Amino acid sequence: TLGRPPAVLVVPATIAAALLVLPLVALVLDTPWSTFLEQLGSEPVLEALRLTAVASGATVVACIVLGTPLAWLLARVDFRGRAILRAAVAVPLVLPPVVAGVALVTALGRNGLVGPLLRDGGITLPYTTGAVVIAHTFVSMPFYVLSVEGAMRSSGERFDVVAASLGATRWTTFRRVTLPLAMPGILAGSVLAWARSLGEFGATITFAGNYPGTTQTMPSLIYTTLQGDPALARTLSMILLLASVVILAALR
Amino acid sequence: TLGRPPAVLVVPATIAAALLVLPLVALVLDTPWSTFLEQLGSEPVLEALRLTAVASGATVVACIVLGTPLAWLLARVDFRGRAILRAAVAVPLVLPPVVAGVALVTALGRNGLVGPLLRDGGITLPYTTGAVVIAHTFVSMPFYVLSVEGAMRSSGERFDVVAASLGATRWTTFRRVTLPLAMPGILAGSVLAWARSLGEFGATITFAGNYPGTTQTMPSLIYTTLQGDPALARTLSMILLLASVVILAALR
Amino acid sequence: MATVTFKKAQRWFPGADKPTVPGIDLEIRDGELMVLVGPSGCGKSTTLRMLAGLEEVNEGKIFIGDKDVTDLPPKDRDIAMVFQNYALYPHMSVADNMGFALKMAKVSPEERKRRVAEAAEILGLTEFLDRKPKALSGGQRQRVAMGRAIVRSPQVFCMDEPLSNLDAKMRVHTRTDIAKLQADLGVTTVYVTHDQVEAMTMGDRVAVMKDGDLQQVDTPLNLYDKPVNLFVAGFIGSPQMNLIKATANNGQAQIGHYQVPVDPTAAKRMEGNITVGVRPESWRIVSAEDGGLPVKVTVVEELGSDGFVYGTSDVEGTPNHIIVRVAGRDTVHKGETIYVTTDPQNVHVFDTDTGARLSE
Amino acid sequence: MATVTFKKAQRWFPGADKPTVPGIDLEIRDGELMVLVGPSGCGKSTTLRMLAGLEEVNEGKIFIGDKDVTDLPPKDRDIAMVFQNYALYPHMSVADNMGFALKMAKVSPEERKRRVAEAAEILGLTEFLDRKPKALSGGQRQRVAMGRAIVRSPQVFCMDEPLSNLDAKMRVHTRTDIAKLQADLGVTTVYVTHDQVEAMTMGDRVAVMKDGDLQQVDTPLNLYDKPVNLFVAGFIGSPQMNLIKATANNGQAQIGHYQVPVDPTAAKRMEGNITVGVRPESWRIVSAEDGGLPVKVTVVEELGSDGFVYGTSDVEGTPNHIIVRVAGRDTVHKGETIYVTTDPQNVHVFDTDTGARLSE
Repeated sequence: TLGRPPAVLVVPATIAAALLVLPLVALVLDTPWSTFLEQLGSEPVLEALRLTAVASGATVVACIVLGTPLAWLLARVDFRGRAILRAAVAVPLVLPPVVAGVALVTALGRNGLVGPLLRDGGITLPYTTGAVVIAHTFVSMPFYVLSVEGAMRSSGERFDVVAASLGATRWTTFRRVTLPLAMPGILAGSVLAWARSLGEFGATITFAGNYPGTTQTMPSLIYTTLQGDPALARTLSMILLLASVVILAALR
Repeated sequence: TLGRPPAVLVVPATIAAALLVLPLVALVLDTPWSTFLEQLGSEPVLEALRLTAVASGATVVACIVLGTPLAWLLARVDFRGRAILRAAVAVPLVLPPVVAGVALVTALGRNGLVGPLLRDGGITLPYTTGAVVIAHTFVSMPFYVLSVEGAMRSSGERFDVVAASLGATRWTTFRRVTLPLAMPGILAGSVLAWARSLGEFGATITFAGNYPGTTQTMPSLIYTTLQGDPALARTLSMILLLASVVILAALR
Repeated sequence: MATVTFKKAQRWFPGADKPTVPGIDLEIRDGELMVLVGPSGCGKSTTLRMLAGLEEVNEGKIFIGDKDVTDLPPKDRDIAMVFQNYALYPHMSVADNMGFALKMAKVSPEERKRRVAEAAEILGLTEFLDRKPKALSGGQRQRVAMGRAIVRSPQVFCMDEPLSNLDAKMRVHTRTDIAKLQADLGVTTVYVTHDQVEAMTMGDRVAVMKDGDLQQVDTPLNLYDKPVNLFVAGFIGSPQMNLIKATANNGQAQIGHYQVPVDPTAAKRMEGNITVGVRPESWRIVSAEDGGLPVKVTVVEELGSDGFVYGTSDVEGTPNHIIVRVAGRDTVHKGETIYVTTDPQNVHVFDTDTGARLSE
Repeated sequence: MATVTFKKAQRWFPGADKPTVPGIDLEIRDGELMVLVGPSGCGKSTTLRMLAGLEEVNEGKIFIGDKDVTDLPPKDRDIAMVFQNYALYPHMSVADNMGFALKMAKVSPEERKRRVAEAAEILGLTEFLDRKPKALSGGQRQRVAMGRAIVRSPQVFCMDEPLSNLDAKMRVHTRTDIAKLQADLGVTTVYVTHDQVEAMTMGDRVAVMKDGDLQQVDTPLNLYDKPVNLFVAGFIGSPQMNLIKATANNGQAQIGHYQVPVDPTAAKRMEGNITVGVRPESWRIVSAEDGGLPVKVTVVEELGSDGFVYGTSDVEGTPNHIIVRVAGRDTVHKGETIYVTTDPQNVHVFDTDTGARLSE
């Protein structure tokens, strides 16, 4: 009831909306729906689907197991260097994925900082599925940690303080109070990490390569397929678009 | 003063922190600092730097000009389909970049939905710098719009209501009240959009390709360089890492 | 300056199963300060927002003076709003905040400056004109919000809980300031609050609302002395009026063995289940032999200026909580039983089922 | 149950340029309800948190009974906290919230159930035991928070503004409930609030704090009747005590032409610039000839039970704001000038420079 929106705002807003929505609509319209399921049956597609599922699943598990304690530490413990660590954790959020890949090669590659150490221990990472999981975890974990840390901060220390005043140890407080209260953040963070992992392309192709069966995830396969078989590329893209819509719905 | 943090939390937190920090440290240590400036002087590097600057600058301008009105519409005007439009705007946030590229090809490519229309109008997009800007805008604008919409919502409608009750038209209210109050969100959104644009790889290489001088931005160049000249790749990565750190600092 | 008239004005939010305000009829006089008061969700803010043009009016009409404003946008209604959170523009100085309406009206800069300075003088804000709102205290911000409204010289002020962001002491202070200012300016004002003390102290008249309906529109003292129903009786006054269930029998009201003195009008009208209301300050402590209502004391609150005795009166198995205001100090102690009574003119009798007042 | 003793307990936040609490000395008796009251930032909450073990004690000691708890973690102090926002666990039922401390203490489920049921009975929460906190009203949540503390049977309750999230009516109701419960249980309680009405009505004794220092520790009525300094005089009581600048001359206190009646002790001690304090209810209205203090009436507030007259008394160029409580109705009107005086025993005389009390 404040009056009609002025055209000088409505027109550019419409252009912006069109730019964002049109490509999605085009993808939905041009997907070869009649041969959709049939196309999914081929060996390289199945392999990429399986690998994507495994890598993103392992990434989410790694985020929960390692990222939850890190989020707790950042939210609840006052230690020297906390501000710096919090900033460092956020860096991969804005770091270009290709740069993340280069950094991973530099650290864990054959001639990297700790790569020779790993090799001496019998572990070779680059161009393996393990490399895919590490690349995904590196780029996805910051989303998870910031989401969980935010949830822990917003629920506030007062719940912990009450638990302490009622006789609970710090570990009991974490299990019985902090963790259940941060559950919405943990779920949201897991979905975000999963989404980031599902779409990972730059860091993976740089650090782990693009080998069918071991490191070729869905985005890499789509990239590879687009020149030769654009219809298949659209089918595969459609699957990830659907996953994205599901993810967005889950986040609400 | 709630007691010492338990080891069962500190140990996994340390592993997580190491995983996130180590690759960054490795990159900093292994960058060939002695030849840093010299390496930047080569023609392909300068071209990629120039192209990245132009594309990300144009992207930010496009976000501000088109995204601000869209954010206002989503935050302030109650129209049918607002919830759907808001969800659609968020899709590119979680959409894998490669899929974004495929969607752009499907819509604007030579044989795409509106590609022929554009060609009849004398515009060819794929594999041009224009395509790079459109790809960057598509993936960056959601960050901008959500940031500005959030700022406009959190400042709240009450400021607009007061302006209306004091005799201001809707357009005057937008200029004199809404826009200045949303300025922190506009700045943060611009920085986010710029960061996303700077690191864009998947959508660009899929939609616009990887041609030196027209579509080869920094991430594409780094990807191309890593196999042949890893030292140069690290130097270029280092530049983007520094940009990321600057971006993070700006966001605080 | 003008009257304000609501004619069966209705607001029904889309999708709600009943109207928030089913249809309000209210006439506010020129220059009057009318307070809308009620518990949260009673529709008082919605009513104010309809007047300001911020909520659609689904049925009925609203007039400011003789002008039908029902369908006018807010900017054309010649009103000024003051909000709970003030909504001062943080990017503008105090002077620019106060002059905003004049800028919108394309008043010349000199004239604007003059009128802002004038209002700042009245409100004691002259020395703060160049500051940003965040450099002010809560009370000062409140005054800037008032100033922004005053400078417009509107026909009607619309104030939505303008004191609720202030602390208790500041609130007491500011409510007298606003009441004085409004009286001096003589601008018709509609003031919304949930606080009955503000309503009592500020309003020329007070409109008590509940569930979207007006319960009583009257002067503060009439609301206090002659509440028309149980809701108004319980809502106005703090500590609240003692409301005790009783039975009427041949013009006698009985609470257990205690016979309540009632006025003749009530004696004639009352029947069956009634509720008897007595304000805490209307009780007198009497001796056991004088046949008062027995009250077992549970807590004694000494405020310095007054004391309040809280107790229970066990009648027919249902304990009634009784509050008695006492003047002296240290006269009543926890655990004692005291006997209280009152006089017919201080007893409010209500029908328990309809809630309607039966006393004169 | 135990005493609580602060011995020069200090809290200095890292990086602050002065201590928040420089060193507090306070003895709280076994079973006593001690209220810490003061404006925000006075260090009252910090003092409570030191007792609870949530803030480090930088110097000095704190004892609960004979036990030095200065360096014990909160879980080993045998205290229970009740917070302003309750901090009920939203993922647990009311019963699990209340039984949390017993679970931590590894009390058997049967015993736990019994003790929770017992506390729920006392607090009237029996029917809500299976609900989640979000399904409760504000007042019920407050009682669950109380119950969680009670079930622990601690030596000391620490309550940090437990009523400030309730609305005005609920607050009046709940404060008598808490005071009664505390008296029945007899558990030593430290209660922090910024609201002087809560302090007056609930405390066995009240400690008034300002800038980290105790100003006065006394019973509520002593604080009201004999405030030791200007701060306490202005802080306790609402509306606040009239504090008027005056000059002392040979045992006479003058405000303009008005000679203030003062008690002999004050008459002997006072000199130079003094401040005279009179509570609003201690004024008497007299006729002009009787030589009272002239007050020009600006606002009259009729609350129904009482009235307050706000006015200014123009003396030596500086207007003093004067508040007078009047009993009758409609006796004083805006714009009139009334004359007020009082009696020596109702006059508080303070040294204007040091703030110290000079009256008896």
